Amino acid sequence: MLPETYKSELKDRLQKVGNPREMVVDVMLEVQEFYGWFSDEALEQAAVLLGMSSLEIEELATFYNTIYRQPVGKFVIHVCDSVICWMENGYGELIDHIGKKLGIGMGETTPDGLFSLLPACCIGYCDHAPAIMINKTVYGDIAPAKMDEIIETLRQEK
Amino acid sequence: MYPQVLLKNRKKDRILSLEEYREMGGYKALHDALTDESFHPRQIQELLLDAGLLGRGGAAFPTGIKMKTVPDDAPHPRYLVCNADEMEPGTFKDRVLILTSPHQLIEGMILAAYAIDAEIAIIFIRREYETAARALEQEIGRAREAGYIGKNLFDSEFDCDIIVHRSAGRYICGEGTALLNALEGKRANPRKPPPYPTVKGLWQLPTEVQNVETLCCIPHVLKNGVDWFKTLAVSKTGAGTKVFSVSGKVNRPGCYELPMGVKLSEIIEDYAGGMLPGSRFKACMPGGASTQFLPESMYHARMDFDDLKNAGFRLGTGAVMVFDHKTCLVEATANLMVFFARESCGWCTPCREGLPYILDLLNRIEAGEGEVEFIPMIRQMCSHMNYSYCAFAPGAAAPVESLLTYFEGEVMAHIENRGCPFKIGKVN
Amino acid sequence: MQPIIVIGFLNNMKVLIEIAYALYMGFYTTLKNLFRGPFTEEYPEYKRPLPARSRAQIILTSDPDGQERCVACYLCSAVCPVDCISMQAAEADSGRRYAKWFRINFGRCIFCGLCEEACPTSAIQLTPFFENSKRDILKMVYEKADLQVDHCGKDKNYNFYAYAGIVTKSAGKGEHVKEEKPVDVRTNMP
Amino acid sequence: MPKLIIDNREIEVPEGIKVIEAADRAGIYIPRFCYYAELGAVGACRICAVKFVDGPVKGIEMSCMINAQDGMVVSTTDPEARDFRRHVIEWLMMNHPHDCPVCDEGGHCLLQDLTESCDHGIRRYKGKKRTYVDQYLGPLIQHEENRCIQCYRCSRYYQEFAGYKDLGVMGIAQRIYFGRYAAGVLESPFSGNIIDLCPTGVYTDKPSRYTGRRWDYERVPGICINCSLGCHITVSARYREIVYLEGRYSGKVNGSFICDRGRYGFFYANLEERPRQGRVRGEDVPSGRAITMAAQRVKEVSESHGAAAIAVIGSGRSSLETIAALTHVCKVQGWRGPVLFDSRVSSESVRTAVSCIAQELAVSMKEIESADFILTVGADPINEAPMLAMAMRQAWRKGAGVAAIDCRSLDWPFQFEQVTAAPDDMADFLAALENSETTVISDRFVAQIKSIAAKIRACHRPVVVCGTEITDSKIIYGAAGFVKAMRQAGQEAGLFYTLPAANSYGAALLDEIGETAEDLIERIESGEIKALVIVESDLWDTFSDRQRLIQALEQLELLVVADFMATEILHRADIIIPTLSIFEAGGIYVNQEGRAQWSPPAYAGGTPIKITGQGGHPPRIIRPDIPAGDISPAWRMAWWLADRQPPASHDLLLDWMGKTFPVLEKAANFTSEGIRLYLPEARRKTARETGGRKIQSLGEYLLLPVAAVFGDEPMAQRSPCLEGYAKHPEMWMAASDARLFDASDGDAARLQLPYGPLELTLRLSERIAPGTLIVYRCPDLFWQQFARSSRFIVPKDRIRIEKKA
Repeated sequence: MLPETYKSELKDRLQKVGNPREMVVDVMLEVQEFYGWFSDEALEQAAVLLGMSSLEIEELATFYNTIYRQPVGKFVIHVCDSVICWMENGYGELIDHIGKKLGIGMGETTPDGLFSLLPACCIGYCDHAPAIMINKTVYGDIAPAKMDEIIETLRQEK
Repeated sequence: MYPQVLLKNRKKDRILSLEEYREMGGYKALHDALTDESFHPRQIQELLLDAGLLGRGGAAFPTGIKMKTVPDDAPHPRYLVCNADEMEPGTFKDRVLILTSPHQLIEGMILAAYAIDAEIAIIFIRREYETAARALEQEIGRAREAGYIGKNLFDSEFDCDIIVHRSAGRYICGEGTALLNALEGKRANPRKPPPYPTVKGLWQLPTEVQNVETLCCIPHVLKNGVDWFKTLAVSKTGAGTKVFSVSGKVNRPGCYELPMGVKLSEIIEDYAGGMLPGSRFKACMPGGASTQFLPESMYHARMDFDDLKNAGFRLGTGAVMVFDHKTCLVEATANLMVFFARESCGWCTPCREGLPYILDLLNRIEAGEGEVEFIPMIRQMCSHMNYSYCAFAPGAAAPVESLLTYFEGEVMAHIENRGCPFKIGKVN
Repeated sequence: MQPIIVIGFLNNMKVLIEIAYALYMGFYTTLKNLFRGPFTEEYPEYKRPLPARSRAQIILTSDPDGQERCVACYLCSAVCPVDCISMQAAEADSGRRYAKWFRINFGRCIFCGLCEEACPTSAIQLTPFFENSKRDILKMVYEKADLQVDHCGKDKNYNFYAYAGIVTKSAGKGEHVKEEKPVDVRTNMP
Repeated sequence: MPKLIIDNREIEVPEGIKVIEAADRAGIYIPRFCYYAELGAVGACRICAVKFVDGPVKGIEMSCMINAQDGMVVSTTDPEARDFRRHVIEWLMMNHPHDCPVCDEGGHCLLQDLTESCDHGIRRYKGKKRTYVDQYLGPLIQHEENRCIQCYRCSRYYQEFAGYKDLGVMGIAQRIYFGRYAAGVLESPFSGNIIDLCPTGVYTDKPSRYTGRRWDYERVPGICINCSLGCHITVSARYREIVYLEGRYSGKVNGSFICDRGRYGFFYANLEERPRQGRVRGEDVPSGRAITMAAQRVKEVSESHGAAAIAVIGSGRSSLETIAALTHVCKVQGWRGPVLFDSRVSSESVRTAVSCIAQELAVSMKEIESADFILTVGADPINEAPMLAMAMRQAWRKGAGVAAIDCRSLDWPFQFEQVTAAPDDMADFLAALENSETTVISDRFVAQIKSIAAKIRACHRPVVVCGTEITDSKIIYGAAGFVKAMRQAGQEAGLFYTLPAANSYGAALLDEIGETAEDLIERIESGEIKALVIVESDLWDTFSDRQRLIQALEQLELLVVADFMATEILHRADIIIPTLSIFEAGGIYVNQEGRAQWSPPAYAGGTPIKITGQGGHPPRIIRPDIPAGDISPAWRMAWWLADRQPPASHDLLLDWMGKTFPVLEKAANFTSEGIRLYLPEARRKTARETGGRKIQSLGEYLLLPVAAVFGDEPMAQRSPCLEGYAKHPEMWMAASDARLFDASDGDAARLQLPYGPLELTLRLSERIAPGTLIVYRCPDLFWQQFARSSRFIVPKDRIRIEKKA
């Protein structure tokens, strides 16, 4: 359940905007932040908060790609697979390496619930290709060694 | 070295602070425009039109004309939306611009808002640019404190507030009308004009959508004048500078502010450090994934909206993606199609179903299952993409069409060899 | 001799030869058969094998896996020029559509074969069996049980439900020939 | 008026219509999937591409997105346009499953037709097909998402047009999925329209699943009789039963759509329990014989007790022909009746409404869509006349305001403002709105009423919708007065009543006596009436005092019941005469607007093959007739009952009706839009104070049984597929009243009524008028222990609340 403080704070914000729909993406992202992913419960809570039907939220949640309607790990690794990163030398090996390092394939989550691996379209760091984004942080010029380092640091962080 | 305007005083790893921005003449244009009583907001529109400022988001529509389409008697509130949903593969100039000088964008936005008398300005930014979004929020706060944002700016009757809206991520949200639907909390399907957003946009109110780079240009045009802006360009019809985001097989990928109309060879050789060792130039996309491949014959082409258009290409966003002789363009195009096929909003048939169809054919060619009749099939389908709902599908078809036009030999080689020549060792 | 006369003579000769040949052939055939035994086939003692594609008695065949092939789509009854086919479709517990009852009135059937042509599942087929006459007209009305056979008939391979994409007990969504796994709208994949 | 040329044909069309519609008007069909006249154009499917050869627009464009303009030259057959359309179909067919033989849409599938007509014959795509998992959407609609071509018609209709939020579009790109958030019954009572809308077989009709193909059906354009609106439908029959109803376009009544009650309310016509032969004292006889026997018995009673000892009861669910025949027969024979209304209040209300409405005041349902303000008084469209709510929603979408004066907790698919008023106060509220005379109403409402009055005054085309169920004739008369006053003030005001049954209007037109079943029962009790003939009336269900009815029936010497449904009272009859349903006999029904519409017979009648064959194949018998094919329509029976000869044909009957009843003068010449029938000035009533006893004190509650969209209407109630849709016995109470009982939502309420207790679940709402108890009629509720449409006062001490566990 969402904390009451959040609910009341949100109600205040909603009252300020003309139409609660304006806030729908923000609310989805915030509720997702709280639950870790946009679970059915999160969705239904968001629907109640915004006064929309569950389906109306689902229509949007399944549209956007950073709303996770399926469980994800604590760190979601978005690996850019658009043309510039893909064209980098050693891109294929890098992807294989990440998969092996984490022991999962694209779209999967590690059993410890720490990492999820998802492909992403160009994340706008083509000058540092290949680039990845973990949660909201972007890492550029990724090579297998650097990737290992990042993963290890995050493991420590958890 | 060409004069730097937008990226002038670019600091390494940090943004230009409000003070620094002010020192270099920032917010002067805004101050002058709002305090000079003889200066009418409409004059901004005229100035931008005279300066020949074209939309830098890819469509190259004259900014002044777009502003003029907001009717004088249009209802309020009016909106100005800054499109920072930069998701085109290869494009990252908006990120660099925001992270160089957020105040330049803020000033440009307030001026653009003033020109159409808009009270609410929204920055629609993609989620991957969280750093940029935070920087903007912080600097908007500072600008508000400094009195550049808010009510009765410079004691005029003009109010303007800026809001940062984070997208939850989809390429189509960068399409001007789809962006409006996204802001309204609807599925981001594009809208079909008429009515144009400048007449009935966000919440059916007049809304002007402009690209980050376009907005950044506005203060400079106002400050330094129309003629100065025109002389920045080195081509006949171009005006101003262009921020090129160079990526791919070059030594120094990155953002370079160069005059409109600079030669492609110059960008690659003089600024991006030339091709990678052992690589030869084969092709280049001049403006992101939705533009045509420039073949080697265009290596010395002038990078200007009109020049490229006359040659049958599009400058787009100025995202120069360089491909070398070792890259299989069929596979690269298939990679682009994967992107377009999964980012289609699913609204109209050619885009939703036609792009996966073309992708399937490309994949088959790449995998060695290609047939000669695939080529006319792809050509015909690509030409039909022009009749889709928005500009997404024609953009997606552009690289494929140019692949078949300029690199038909490479495609045929795939078909004849029943496989990718790069993989089965027929090239190198 | 003048050339014209020569041609006339030759032409006449040709006619004469033709006449003589015709006479010879006629007598030859008669003479040839004069001493041969009777050629009548003793029907019904002897039944001449008919080509497999002869159009007579209609059957309802089975799928290669032995299940009922007819999906009661009503196409045969629609195409039938004499309206001799009637049926009622229904849904079986297995999820398959089948004919609850299926009737062909052979009193009316003209064995034109259009039903077979129209059948999208190869269920209804015409067979060479033609000995179908009854004294009682109502006995010419065949019900489903009279029409069903436990083999595939002429089409040994086709199994409609392997392609249709319909959920039945034997296959779910995405488990048929040339089908992707069902779409998951909630997937995290882009 | 722009003039344009489409395929060499010049056509002049009104300003502002799209090229695709202009082509329709010229008789040129341009392919379409997403475009649907009533949903408008969105340009999603791209199949309507045509070439603009000359004029203001050039090149290939979507004909649904371009307005027809002067000087356009359009070619639909241009090779480039055709090639593009062929590609669109190819793209749509990439993933379409190969299941046409088992798809119910096959045979009337738009996708099938356009695939053929757009020249896509051979599959070139070599990839795999996309599949989807389907959802359970309730007992009415079958979902098969594999077949979807993403035209967005269903979600646009469901959310935008109908205003419900539980079906929509999910996913993106090739993952687009149309369905619900979670599997479950669709919430909208207008959900069935997505079956008609879907251009292919994603949504198909579940009750008629696999029943047959369109080409095998006997199809006629019919009229729906499940409420008083008279929506246009297409009726499909096969093997002597009705299999399927769908919406039929009407530019005056319903547009393209119908409600689920109408769509699925026809199953009474197929039921095995339907009377299919006559029955005399428990013995089956041919139906003609039953009529002769009944005529003979009636004659005997007439001889021994006089003609006035015979009474006839009819109802608003009979056709105008039947009501006219009964009226005529009673008149010439000297019998009593026909009594066409059950209770005095309902008779009074309906007759007042019919007397108030006039051609210049009446608005059609389609016209409501262009109203700019709608005021409802004691009307609950969604439950009483569902499609009216759809029409009101369209008006609201175009910006019209909606206000309701009602005592119920109204739940409509659009925004409206409710003035919560007890039935006794509604007339005062209406007067206050009209005259700005607010002294008669409670201070609490003055501001609200004033603001609504101001809004109505500012409008050009306001419409007043007035119910006849919980209102009395004063309110009904007041509504007409208000409309007249507005018209005098220069507004184009319209008046719209909702009536209880499909032909209540027709009944009121012909009913000059105004007697009710209540009056008749009194006469039976006094011994005045000895024989009763009930024709197509559900007296058992509709008469409010069942104990009294049973006793009265026992006093009769003869009870003849003629009906096409196995009503409860049918089983108590001495003689049963089967009659034909509207689908077999056809009939004229006059809707609430005064529009008399003819619904032709869909099939010849007779016992369905499903019954004669007991589910299996039809019996193999050669017989010259149809089983149970000898039943005659009720109007014929009426004449035979009086031992007279009816008009020989339906045409002659219409002639006769026109000559015999001045009010039906126009009946002989029907048009497809129907004819408008109104009472002549001479027969109009003036207002008079009626209605039940007013609530005296705080200790009394007014109990009102009211209509429910499902489970109430006698015919639709018999549809097995709608069983789950009926409400459970509930009693709605004002939240403020509930505090007096210390009751909360969901508690069990027990009402001690004269003949026993009534158990109900208590529901609370702020919008129920204090002092009012609302009970939605439903099959599980034996509400006949209190009065229908009439006022029933329950003292406070008769209400007991038990807390829920």
